[in-house]
Amino acid sequence: MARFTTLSAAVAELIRDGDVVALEGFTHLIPFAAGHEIIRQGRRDLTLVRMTPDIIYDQLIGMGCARKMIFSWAGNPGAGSLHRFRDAVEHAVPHLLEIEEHSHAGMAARYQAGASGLPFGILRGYAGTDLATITPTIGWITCPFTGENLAAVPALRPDVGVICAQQADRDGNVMLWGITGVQKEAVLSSKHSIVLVEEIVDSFSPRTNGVVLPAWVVDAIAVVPSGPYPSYAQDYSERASSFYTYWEPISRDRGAFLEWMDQHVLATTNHAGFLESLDRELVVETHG
Amino acid sequence: MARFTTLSAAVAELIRDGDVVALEGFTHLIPFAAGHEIIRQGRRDLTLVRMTPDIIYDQLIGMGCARKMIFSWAGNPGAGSLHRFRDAVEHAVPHLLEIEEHSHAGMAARYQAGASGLPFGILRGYAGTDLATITPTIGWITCPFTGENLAAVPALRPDVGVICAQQADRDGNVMLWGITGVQKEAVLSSKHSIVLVEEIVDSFSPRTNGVVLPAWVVDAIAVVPSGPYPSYAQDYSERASSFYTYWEPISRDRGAFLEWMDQHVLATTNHAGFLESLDRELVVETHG
Amino acid sequence: MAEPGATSAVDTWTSDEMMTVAAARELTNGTVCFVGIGLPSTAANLARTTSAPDVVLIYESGCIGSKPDHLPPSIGDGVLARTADAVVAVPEIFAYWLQSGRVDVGFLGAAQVDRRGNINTTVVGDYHSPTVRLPGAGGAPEIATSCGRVIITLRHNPRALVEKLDFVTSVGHGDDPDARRRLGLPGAGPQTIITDLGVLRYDRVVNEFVLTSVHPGVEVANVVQATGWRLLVAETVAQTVAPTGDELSALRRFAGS
Amino acid sequence: MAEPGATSAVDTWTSDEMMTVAAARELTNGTVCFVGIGLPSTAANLARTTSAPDVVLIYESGCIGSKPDHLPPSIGDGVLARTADAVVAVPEIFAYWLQSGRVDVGFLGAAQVDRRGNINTTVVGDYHSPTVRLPGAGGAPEIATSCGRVIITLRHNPRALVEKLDFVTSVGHGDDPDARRRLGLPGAGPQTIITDLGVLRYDRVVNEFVLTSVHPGVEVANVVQATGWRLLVAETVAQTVAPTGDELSALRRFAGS
Repeated sequence: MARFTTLSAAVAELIRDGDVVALEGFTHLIPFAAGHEIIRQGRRDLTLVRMTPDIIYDQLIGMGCARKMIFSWAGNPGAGSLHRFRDAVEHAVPHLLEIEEHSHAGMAARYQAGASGLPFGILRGYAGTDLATITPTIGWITCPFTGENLAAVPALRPDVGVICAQQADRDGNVMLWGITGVQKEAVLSSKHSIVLVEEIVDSFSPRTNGVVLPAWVVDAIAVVPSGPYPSYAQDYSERASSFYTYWEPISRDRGAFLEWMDQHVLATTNHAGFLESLDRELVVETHG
Repeated sequence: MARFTTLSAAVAELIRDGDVVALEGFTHLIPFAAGHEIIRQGRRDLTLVRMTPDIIYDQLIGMGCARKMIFSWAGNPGAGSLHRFRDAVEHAVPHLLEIEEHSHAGMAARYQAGASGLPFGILRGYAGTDLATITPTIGWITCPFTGENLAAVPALRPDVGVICAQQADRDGNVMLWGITGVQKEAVLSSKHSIVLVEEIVDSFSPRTNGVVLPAWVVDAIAVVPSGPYPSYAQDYSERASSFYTYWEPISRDRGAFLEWMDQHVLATTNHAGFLESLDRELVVETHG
Repeated sequence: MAEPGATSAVDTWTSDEMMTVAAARELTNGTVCFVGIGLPSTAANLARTTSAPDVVLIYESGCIGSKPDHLPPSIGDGVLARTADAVVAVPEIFAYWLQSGRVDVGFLGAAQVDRRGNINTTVVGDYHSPTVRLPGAGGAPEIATSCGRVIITLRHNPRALVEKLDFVTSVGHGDDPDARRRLGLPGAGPQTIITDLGVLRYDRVVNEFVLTSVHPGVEVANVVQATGWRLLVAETVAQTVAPTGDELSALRRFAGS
Repeated sequence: MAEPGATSAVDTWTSDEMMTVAAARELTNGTVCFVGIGLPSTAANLARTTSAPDVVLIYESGCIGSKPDHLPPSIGDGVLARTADAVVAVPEIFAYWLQSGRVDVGFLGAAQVDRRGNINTTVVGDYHSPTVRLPGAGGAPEIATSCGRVIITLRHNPRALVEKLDFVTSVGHGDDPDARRRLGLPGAGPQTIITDLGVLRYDRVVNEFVLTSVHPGVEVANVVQATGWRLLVAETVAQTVAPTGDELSALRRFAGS
């Protein structure tokens, strides 16, 4: 049953060294603030799961929090590479990062299987690719009715799923809308879940693609305005695209990266402090 | 691409003798008017697919339109049996009805597989039941990762899917909301689709559990106010529960059934005529 | 079992009301409950409006956390969607909410039940030439598979509680105490059968349902006689607490409005 | 290819603009198109705002029928959801919309492509010790599997159009004309490669991509030299019609706004 708490308390309580953690979000509603808090609390040996790891996973990797990443597309969307991820995979800096990679369709099927309590999911994919060779979590299965050969992928069951949503109500029900990605599946497949919301409201309004997660499938809710920054929360903020390009040269240089993380993440105590530490023009146009 | 037409023209064009037809609806938004039109046009040898066949399927069976039914729960919800269905199965009246029965979870998985372009779906179910013995479309599959044995069911791919929705916009996009059952899957798994709507609107509003089907996955749209009667369209009408109890003694007696069908369906030319033919108190409280 | 409260019992109630009240008392606060049509829906809503306000009702029509103010005649009435915390598609309710193991209690009715809680809702007589064709499986097989535990409710007579089912629609405990594990059924299966005469509870050691409680005015012998198999009776058979005035007025207000 | 219209070409445009315009011309009205980030999104929206107003754009973020009024920098910007006919969850977009075979055209970029339209977006060098780690598969393998046909766009140079891929992320035509059937890939696979130098089309008989068109100012020899395999050249190589003024102004307005 959902409890209202602070992000810092939720991370301290629910995320442990060595956990499998999915901070999900598909461009929209990415839980940046939660990633920063994990870095502040110095978690180690995490297995990071996400379809589209972007800057926040790059930061977690660069700061040495991750042992392994399970993913399908790792990039800085519209801006370039994840340089800290590349440094880990290409040069084992700061240390070796184990990777397990799939396609988007495969990852989506894995989350669906996890949310459905099934041991695996099926899809038409991977046939003829080298992914099927290098990823041990790709298997094959034959349709008992048609004989067609299909790909099978094991369920994802993270220890903790972390998402952002726009709203919670006072009973702890959570609502998100717009592009909702695999966030419902990330929560329902995980053993525990943390939800960051923009605000608490008395009641929800109907919304396009509105997804409500009842309070009893959520563990912790933290009110973190602009928690997705530089990602966004539809009807609350816009995506800070300029941050993604701003980040490119910083992340490219490990020294610049570490200095930036020291100044903006480690030296701040929470997300409000992080936002204040940034140059105003990076934030104000998109996140008020 | 959706064309606006009449229900009668849509049935004449898209539904043929011998077709596999799914008129879906889960208590809410049941396409009664479409079933009546199929009866008026005298279709034969249909395979009727539906999770919850109710009065309208009973009427199609009693009028001799069906060769086979694929289903998971056949009853008059809250009121009793489907007597025409029972007469067909117990006494081959008006003729033998072939049946293929599943559980709800199995039918849902079959529709999902159809909508997903997969040959089969999987679920944890059927193990130890006699359903697995008498239904040839239940198979078994072993998880390649855990060795768990799961049930497999073949995809449903009806020739025609028929649903009711609340609204279409002028471009032929369709919106339904509230309890939406497996209607999205029924349309997306079928080769062709017919949608009955309450009205055409300039634009859609966000709704709780709002489902929009883009115009290009729909074949025909017919405006049929109260098309689901005695079922309902949320925010347009209420379920006419009294009709379901009123129907019980009529359907019990084959003579009374045929007389009623003659008077209210065959002797009327469309759904408006059908509604007018009924005693006013059956209709007016729930469907204005 | 929830405390029936301090209000004194009233004299006049039907055996169906007793059955509903007894079923409602099985639900404690916070229980997530998969609710079928008819008595289960009435019992779950009675619990919600009396002893267990935070019970969560899930309907197979896709409504999660419905809080209807009157008894809906079907599992898909508008009031269930309008009062729900969330409404989802039917494939989702079975995959993400039931099969996932998120539901604590499933309520099932039955045309026939056997001593191991296996259920028939498909046919009376031979499948291919039935005496009575019943509605069929609906959600029951997977409710019996995946819920934490199952409560069965039905009217007590020898044609309903039978020595041998005509058809196994939903599995209770199969033929032996190990059957569920062997078949890969994750839930604990049926634990309680509540009838209009009394309450039977599953005893794993003997692998069958045992009479543990009779409703007021019912003798143990009545129940044994109304059962189609040689019913085992607990050493001490309790008398079910009669419906309290609070329970009855809530039930009647809810069902009548 | 859509008619470029009667407006006369203008003199100054970049080779990337030519590539985008050529890609946009591949889309006819009503085409359902699965759109990736970057050039594909630009090209599809250019088509939508010029020659093919009824092209349907599907983004893997779950947006169906988006009609953005400016070029979104990512595939998940708010403008895509706000202007969509429908927004669905990501598992649904891959299962119900892509895998189901409902998409006519998939656009793919590539770090490396070979003569049979197989694509690498995973690594340069050895997988376990890569020279360059690329973003990975994303939606590409199943776009290549299930779309009616695939259009590949990339900048033309010998490190991109290669004799042998370092890694097969997405299958084009495998090793032989029968590979797709044998692997169970229902779509027709890549039919067109559009680069900043010209257009290559898949020829089933020779089972490889053949140069069929060069962009204005490009010689066939330039293209052959910029290709990492021995490029086959069609008997008659057309010259791509230069971007029209209408196309360029729409492209610049859209990308710049």
